[in-house]
Amino acid sequence: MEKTRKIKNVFREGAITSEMIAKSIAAHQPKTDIGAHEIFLGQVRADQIDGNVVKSIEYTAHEDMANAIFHDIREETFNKFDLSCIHIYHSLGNVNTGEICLFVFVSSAHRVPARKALEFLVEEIKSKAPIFGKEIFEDESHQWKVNN
Amino acid sequence: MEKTRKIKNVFREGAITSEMIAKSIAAHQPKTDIGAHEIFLGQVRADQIDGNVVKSIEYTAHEDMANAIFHDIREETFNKFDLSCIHIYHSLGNVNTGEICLFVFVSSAHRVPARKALEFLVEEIKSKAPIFGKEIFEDESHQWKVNN
Amino acid sequence: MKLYLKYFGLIAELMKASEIDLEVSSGISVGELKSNLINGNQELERISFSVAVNQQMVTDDSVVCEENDEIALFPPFAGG
Amino acid sequence: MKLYLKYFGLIAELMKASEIDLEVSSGISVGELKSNLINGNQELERISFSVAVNQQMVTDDSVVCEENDEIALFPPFAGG
Repeated sequence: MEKTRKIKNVFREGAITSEMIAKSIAAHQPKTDIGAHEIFLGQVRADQIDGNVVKSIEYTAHEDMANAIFHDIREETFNKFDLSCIHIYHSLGNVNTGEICLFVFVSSAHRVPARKALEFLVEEIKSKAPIFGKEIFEDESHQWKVNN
Repeated sequence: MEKTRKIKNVFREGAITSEMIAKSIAAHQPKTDIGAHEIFLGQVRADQIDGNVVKSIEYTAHEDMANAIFHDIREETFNKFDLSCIHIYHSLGNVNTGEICLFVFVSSAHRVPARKALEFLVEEIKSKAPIFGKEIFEDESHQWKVNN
Repeated sequence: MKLYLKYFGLIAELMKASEIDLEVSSGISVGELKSNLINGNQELERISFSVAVNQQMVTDDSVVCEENDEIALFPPFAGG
Repeated sequence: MKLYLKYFGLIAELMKASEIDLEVSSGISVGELKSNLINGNQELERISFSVAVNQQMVTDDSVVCEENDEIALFPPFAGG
């Protein structure tokens, strides 16, 4: 596996905005070999536990290691599927309910590779990236988020 | 199958802009039961045929029938998967290469229903919606697009 | 009786029209109508097209048309 | 020899620290280090945690630590 791509910083402080997503989409207009984009957005849910409602998640990560892992996941995905682009952004710090904490963006000439690559990426990210989420409730108590 | 939702107009004149997509994403922030969005974007490809390059696609449709079919597809998708929202927009008229002609947006509490619903929707739209695309080449000749 | 025909995409191009009123003998089936249209324009024969009657797809050529039906002729779909 | 420990999420909360230098006997394995840490803080026992040595996940407890290794202790991942 040849690694020519640089390790990028996946992390952004705070929520990922719809403006940032729009910018990212618009940046692909000159790439006229693309026929299909698939996007995953993770949004912070106001989960209720015993009447206590989540108001935000505070994300922390082993940033260097996570960026290296994101890089490897990206490289593996490029090798497995016929893609034009992959972009991944994840929040650090506080993200309120209703805001977006994960943005995964895959582009391909055709829809099937884009779809399969997006599924692969999201599952890999959820299982392999050393990222941690502290769910903060409205009464300021907290619990630690666990992926399933 | 109960039909309580109104038939919406899926069609938009010309390309679907990144601003419109951003607006649609931002409109879901108050819905704090959502944990995952999945988005499909169809982009017009500059396909080459015998050295002739596609510069745009001109879309036409049986609009009334297509809107009714989109409605049925949407209802069936809501019945099959546990979703919060479905939004579908398709272009009519001229869409240049690099521009977006189809925007399918699915939201759910969890990622798996959103993913499966998006796949179902896109395949249903491609196979069932009476929409037609005239691929216009740089030399003003044309051919008719066929889905596969 | 009168039928209200709608042509789309490549079919509209071949028929040089997108909408047309057509007088047919009553009791005509979708299959008979298709044959009549192909007889009138041989180019139609080389494309696969589908038919909707009053905005419902029809897969059975023996379906009988009724007065004022909307008959839509579709080339292969190409949405997205 | 000295190890450079990093704690994350719930583990940082339980250990009341996110980074710490730890003196250990040379030749210590990851498994022995984990036992030592659990002995020092019983609450660690009730959570499942994983370990990375120099940013590589380690699944084999018999791996031996070396001077100045970075040892990261991770609670279950929760990205996205």
